[in-house]
Amino acid sequence: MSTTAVHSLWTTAAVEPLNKIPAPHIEYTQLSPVLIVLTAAILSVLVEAFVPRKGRYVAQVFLSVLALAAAFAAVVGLAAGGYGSTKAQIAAMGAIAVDGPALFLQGTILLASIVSVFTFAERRLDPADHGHKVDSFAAEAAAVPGSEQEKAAVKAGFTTTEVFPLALFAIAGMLVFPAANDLLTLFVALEVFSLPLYLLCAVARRKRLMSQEAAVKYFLLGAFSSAFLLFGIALLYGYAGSVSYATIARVVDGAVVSVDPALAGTMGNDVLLLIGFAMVLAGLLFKVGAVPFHMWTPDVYQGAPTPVTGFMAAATKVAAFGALLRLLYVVLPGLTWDWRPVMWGVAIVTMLGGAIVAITQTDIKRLLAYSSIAHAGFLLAGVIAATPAGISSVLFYLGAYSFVTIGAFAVVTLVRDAGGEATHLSKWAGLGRRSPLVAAVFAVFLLAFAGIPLTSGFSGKFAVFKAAADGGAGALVVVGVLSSAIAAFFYIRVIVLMFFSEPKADGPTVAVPSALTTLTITAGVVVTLVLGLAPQYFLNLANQASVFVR
Amino acid sequence: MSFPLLTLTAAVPAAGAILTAAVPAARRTAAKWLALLVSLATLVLAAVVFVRFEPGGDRYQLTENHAWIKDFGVRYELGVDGIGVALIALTALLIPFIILAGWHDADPLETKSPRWRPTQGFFALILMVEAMVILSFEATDVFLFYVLFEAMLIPMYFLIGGFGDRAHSGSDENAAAQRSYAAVKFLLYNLVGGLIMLAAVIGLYVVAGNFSLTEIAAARADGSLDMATNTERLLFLGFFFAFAVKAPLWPLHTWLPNAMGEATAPVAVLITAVVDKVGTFAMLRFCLGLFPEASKWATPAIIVLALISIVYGALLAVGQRDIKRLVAYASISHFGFIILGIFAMTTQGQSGATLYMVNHGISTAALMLVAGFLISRRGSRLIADYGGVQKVAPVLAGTFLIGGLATLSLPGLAPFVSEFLVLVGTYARYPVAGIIATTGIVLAALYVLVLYQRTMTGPVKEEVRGLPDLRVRELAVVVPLIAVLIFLGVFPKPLTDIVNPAVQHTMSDVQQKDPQPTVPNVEAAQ
Amino acid sequence: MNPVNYLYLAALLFTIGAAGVLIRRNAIVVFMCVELMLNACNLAFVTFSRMHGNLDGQIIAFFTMVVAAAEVVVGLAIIVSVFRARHSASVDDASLMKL
Amino acid sequence: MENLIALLVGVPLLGAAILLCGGKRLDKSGHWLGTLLAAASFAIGLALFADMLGKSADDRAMHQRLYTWIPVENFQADIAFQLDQLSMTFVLLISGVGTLIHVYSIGYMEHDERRRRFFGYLNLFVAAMLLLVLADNYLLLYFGWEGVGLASYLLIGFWQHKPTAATAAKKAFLVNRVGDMGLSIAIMIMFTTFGTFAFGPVLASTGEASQGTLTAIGLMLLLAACGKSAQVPLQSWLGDAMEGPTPVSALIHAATMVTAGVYLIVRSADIFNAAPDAQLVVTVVGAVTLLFGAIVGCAKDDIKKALAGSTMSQIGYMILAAGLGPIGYVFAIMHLVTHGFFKAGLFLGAGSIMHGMNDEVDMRKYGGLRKYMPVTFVTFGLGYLAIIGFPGLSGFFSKDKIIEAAFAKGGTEGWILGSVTLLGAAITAYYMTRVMLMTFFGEKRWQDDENGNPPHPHESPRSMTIPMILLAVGSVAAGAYFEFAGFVEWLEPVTGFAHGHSPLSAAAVTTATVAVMVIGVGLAYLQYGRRPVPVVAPRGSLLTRAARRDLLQDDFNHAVFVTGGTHLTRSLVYVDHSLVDGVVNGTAAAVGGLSGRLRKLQNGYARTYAVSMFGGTAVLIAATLLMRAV
Repeated sequence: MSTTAVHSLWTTAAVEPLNKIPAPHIEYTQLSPVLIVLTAAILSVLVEAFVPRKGRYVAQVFLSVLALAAAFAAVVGLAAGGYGSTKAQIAAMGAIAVDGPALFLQGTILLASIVSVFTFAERRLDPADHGHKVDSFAAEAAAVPGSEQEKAAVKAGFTTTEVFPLALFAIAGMLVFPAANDLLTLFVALEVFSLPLYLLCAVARRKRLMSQEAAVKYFLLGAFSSAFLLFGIALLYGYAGSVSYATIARVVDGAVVSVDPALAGTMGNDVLLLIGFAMVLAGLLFKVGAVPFHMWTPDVYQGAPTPVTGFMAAATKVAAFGALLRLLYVVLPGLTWDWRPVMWGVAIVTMLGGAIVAITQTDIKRLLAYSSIAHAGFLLAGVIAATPAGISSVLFYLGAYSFVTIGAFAVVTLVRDAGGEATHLSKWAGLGRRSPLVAAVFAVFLLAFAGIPLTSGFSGKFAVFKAAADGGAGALVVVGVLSSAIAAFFYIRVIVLMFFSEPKADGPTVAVPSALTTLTITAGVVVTLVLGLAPQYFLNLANQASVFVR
Repeated sequence: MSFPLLTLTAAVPAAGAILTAAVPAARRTAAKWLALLVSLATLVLAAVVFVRFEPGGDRYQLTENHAWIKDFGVRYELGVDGIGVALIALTALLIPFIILAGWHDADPLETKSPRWRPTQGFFALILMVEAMVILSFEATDVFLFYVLFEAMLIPMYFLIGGFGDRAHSGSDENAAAQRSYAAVKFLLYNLVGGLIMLAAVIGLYVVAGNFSLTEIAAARADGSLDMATNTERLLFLGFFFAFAVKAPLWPLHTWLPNAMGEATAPVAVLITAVVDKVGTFAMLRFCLGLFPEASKWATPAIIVLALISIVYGALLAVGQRDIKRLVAYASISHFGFIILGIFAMTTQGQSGATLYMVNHGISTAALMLVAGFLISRRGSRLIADYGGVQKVAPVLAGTFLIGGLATLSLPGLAPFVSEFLVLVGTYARYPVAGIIATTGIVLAALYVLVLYQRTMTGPVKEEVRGLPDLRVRELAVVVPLIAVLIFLGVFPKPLTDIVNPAVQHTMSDVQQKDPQPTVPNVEAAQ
Repeated sequence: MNPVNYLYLAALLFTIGAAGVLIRRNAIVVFMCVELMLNACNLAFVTFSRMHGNLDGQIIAFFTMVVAAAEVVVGLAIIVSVFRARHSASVDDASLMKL
Repeated sequence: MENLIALLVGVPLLGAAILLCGGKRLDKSGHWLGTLLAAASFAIGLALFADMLGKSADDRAMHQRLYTWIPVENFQADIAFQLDQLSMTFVLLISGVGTLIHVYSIGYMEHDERRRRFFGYLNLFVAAMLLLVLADNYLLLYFGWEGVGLASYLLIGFWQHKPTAATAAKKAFLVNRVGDMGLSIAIMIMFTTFGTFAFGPVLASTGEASQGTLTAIGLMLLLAACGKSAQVPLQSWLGDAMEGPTPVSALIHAATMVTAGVYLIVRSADIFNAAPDAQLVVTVVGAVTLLFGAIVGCAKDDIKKALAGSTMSQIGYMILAAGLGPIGYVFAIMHLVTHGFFKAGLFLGAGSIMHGMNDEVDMRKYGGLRKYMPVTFVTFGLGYLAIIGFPGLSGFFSKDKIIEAAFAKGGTEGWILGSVTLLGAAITAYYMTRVMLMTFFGEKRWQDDENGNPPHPHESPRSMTIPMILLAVGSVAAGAYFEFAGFVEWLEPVTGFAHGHSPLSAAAVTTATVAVMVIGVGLAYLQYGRRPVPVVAPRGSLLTRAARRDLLQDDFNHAVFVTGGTHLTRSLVYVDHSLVDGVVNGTAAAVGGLSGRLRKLQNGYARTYAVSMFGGTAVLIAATLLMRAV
């Protein structure tokens, strides 16, 4: 989508015949990860269309995992090929950057997606219904909850295998999001991964009303925020006369001096710039889930099917922070002194707000939602550092965090009672007595969230705080430390509940998952501990990947 | 790189912990024996360290140094000085007795679920704590130390909250509630302390660029690294706060009585005799070692707090109605002495403080474990529920008395040596403080003797009648401890010999000299 | 006339839309308000495009329309299913999850 | 020969170890073993004594250094002994009397099933006491000092099942601890001043230290002495200490331990000589205690408590003498030794009386016992004569010298002190006569014990009488012996000696002493010999009542320290719970409350969320513009 091409067309049209339009030049190899996933997504739509119902599940899972793995392989290949560092470049005629951060984040997203897809595909947790295996998704999302139609669908053993193509589209969008190198691409990518997520939120099998409510809220607020984003883009466009990061950056730096007097009102008008920037920022902070743009998070996390929640919590955050980093470091480095104080404020309220409100939560999924808000705050601290160390620390943190989150939500899917997942904290009492292993695993994740040493959570937090302190944001570190002290309280509360309180008679049972979820959880634990004990290798990766191409 | 002896001292218990945890539910006794053997093996290793260490040699010996997290400037850097050796010895010495004393503490009352294995967990956790504590005594890398300092909270937390004292007043739910309250209080206090320290650790990195104690000290010495006064003070406070919570120093002490009261006696010993020592040890090694100027700046305030701890702890001990809480407050008083000795900045004070850590560990263990045996017999922690035990179980009473006498630091028992050194060392620089601290010895006598009188003497209470005297296992716990107390009381030289050089180094860290006697004396020299 | 006025109009529309989102209960109306905001953006784009004398803005406007269309699809799907389940399209009714 | 010194301590210590750890199998033989070892240590003492006499007067001091106890830089505490004439005197007294009392206890404790332990404690005490007097530095002395404290604690509380005994034991230890504080502070001052606390260097270099320092040291040592020797204001424990078995009272609370304070002061003679102010305080304390004890002694009906008061007062004499400086040291020690004999004798007598009277201690329930226990009567009587200073008996010589020295102090001080000592002598004669009369003369006032069986007074077994006889001999002869065998010359090399110049002639003093003694006896006879003694104590004068209550000293302590302390601790417990802990819990609660309130914002209405987003964006824009503006 080369706007510049079109532009040249417009300006030269008078003298040159139209058939001289140069075809846009696309670097397919560099874009292969995205292309692979998109192709897979389209294919899986076709699967939905043509493969008979019985075969779909297997086909979809196979296709998705295969595609994601292939895409990941492609990312690794590109990174190995030096596209992350030396050969970093801007592909697709300025639309997409292929550089260290992009590849690192895409890799992270893909890995997270793979394990998430495993949880999507889990069908062992609930007892078979009418002899049909069931997963976490409604038999027929369109059917009214509790209606005859739904019953029929259940009896017929329908399953919403559409979640796979939806997920694939979302993933494709997420892959583009952090790599987007012009605001339009940014916007489109945002929508591409948001819309499928809205739908994914709506298709829970149990508690469908809540699921739909979550979808509505997410959708309306999401659309609202993307409207802000878009208006911000418009203003920035008005400011710089282009949406490409490079151009805007140049204008911001004052590199472009030849201002057409006719445009004096707009071109290079800082008010446009600042307002536009603020609105774009608002859009991104919404996705990140930063206070005060966080309020959708708890409701959506609670209502959405837990596998989807895990997927959102991990992948969306990665993608959104990637985009945020690129925006701040590539487009607005000249504006650092304008955005830093603002971000300081956001980071502080986010850290504290998330931690404080979490204390009084009674639902495990909401609790994790608030914890994710607090973590967004910590990440922002790293973003604010405005140094390469800051970038790499954020990258590392995202990697570490996403696996902990997915693992944690995967564990949540296991604890079930008659009404599906037993997410109310009181139900978790004495879990440690009934099934020590699961409880222990969940405890590990909680400790990682709390940032206890020897877990990935600590390495990440340390990296981020270190970067922040280095970048002169010592005060942020202190606030961060305080809020993690507060946060520690509610993670510990859950541990107390699981291990030190007597099991309830009507307590939930812990379902024995299939290899898929087991794999997810194991991956989560392994990554958590490895990144906690020996993070150096991954820190190196993050360091190498910490340079944006301009 | 030579043979990694120090790593081994920590690796053995760590491995042992994992193995113990892996023992199947039915084979409970096997797990116990395994844990005991592992702890004994650790003791042997500690003994080897003790022997291999040359008092006259380098400051840090048996060093190991491997890259760990380059990005954070973190290295896996180990090394022991005399102080570390002494405390490693203490830890390794106490753990077997703690395990032995807690032999039945974690036997499940009824089998909750086939996969629920409290016993294995209990002993595994104890070994895990041992591993972390020992390693933290060996770490010469600030970050490595911090990691252990924080990480050891988790097993401790489970030990406190998961295996409460079965002798409690009130219903089980109530007890469970109090227990988890104590555990959470313990964790939060120490976690907050630790997090504040984390901020300081990061600050240190920003200032110094690495975490190696030796390198930073060297850099400060040759002036290549000089901290701004305020920076140094802030960092010092960050570190000191964490250590003061752990130690614990008034007014950050309130978690200790809860924790020690609710935990089983062996765990209580583990807390006060072993884990808390990390705090005081760290003051000596990190606060003084990294921030000499700031330490001197803060000394007056800290000495005041220490004095308050001494008197306040003792007075509250007198006021307690619960045996274990009484011992806890007594410990607070003793930690006051230790901190006083450290910040007196004299050789006697600091050597005394180090010995004090060791001796207090052993004496408290003796007292607390016997108290635990008594409590487990009668099923109550309230002093008022006892009386005339001495007539029923003379040996128990006798050992209890010896433990008590050690606590009030009677000459001839180890604590006297350290306490007197601390007092002398303090007096030499701060006479008033020295004198105030001396009142502690009267108060100590008060709470110990009151406790002994109320529980052991007088007419035999009805419920106490027929309590069995100490069993073989219990004697095996108490007798060696008492033997050590007496030995170190009359012949502390082996300890002082390794501690003194280390203290010399610390003194040179803070560029302090002992105040010289006002009357120069010829005979004093020899 | 001065193209800047179109910008003011765009801002006005955007604000109206935002206000609508904030005050209207009916999910459909709320959604329409969002669309209004998007179109305000389009107006802004086109205006700027005109002022800068390049086409980018107009191109973007097309993209926006497409995206908006996609949003409509998804949005209506969700809203309708909610309406069928609850027999009400009021966003305020959908408040099972709170606190 | 030197190497035997350690054995003096080692032998009884070994005995204690064996007896206390030995277990039941030693119950049969334990007491013999204990006695044997005590005797052995006495024998060693004699051997060393003989050896010492062999040497010339000024190189009689022997030293033995075992090893370095606590080496930290210039803080070097040795386990090292010093045996000079002063120590030797004590060694013989302690081990000698100690042995006798071991023997006595064999009979006295016959029916106690914990006799083995009792002997273990006795041995422990002897060992500690010997350590105290043999130490060659103050820290080791402190070791022994606390050691005897422990032994006394164990022995006073030997009958632990009696709450009174347990309390008395605790009280004794605590009060002593207060004194110990003094000793340890003294040591600290010494260390900071002289860099050492070994007798030799410290005492040698007192000249260089400042007056203030020396006074401080002196007063601190005095505090310690007051604790151990039951001097005002730390005397309150001694009376209660009588809860212990009588041999204990005899050994610890009459003959040996309580005199440790005197030893400490005499040992530190050089310090006190150089610190007159301290000395003055010493004499004052001595004088006050002297009267205090005597007055208390007059009022007590409990025979042991009466004797305890007497002990206090006698030690008052010694302290006073020690406070007089070189003119008094020797006599302090001399009186100490003689007192050791007769007071031990008296206590053992009292013990044997109780033995015969179902452990009745109230003298008002005695009377006319001389016929029933002749030996006791005679030995007790001799002790009595000795203590009141009957001419020719040991008490006469030692006390007379002290009174003389007191006058010799010179000036008003001299007159005051002298008259106080004289007064003391009179009162002593009075209360001892009272004891004598109430116990052995007059009509029987016996009463059945609580089990209703009437007392059958009888002479005690030989194991008890023999020690009494020996001690009686001592109380008769010791004084004269010292007088003529040259006790002064014996001690002079250690303590130094100066002839005081009394304003009164020696003869005059002696006459006065005898005179007041006669008066005292006479008064007592008039009051108790002539008319019958009421079984129930009459209400008595205000002073009497006060004296019965130890001159209200205890009530004062109780009111101030016990009650006050209890309130203090109670309030502190409250503070700790509500303030120190409350702050933290309060913070937690505050955060929780804040959380609860913020949570309300999450009200489930999408439009509210939209508002917050809208507001957020507005703030962002405003902030960004503001940043640029400023």
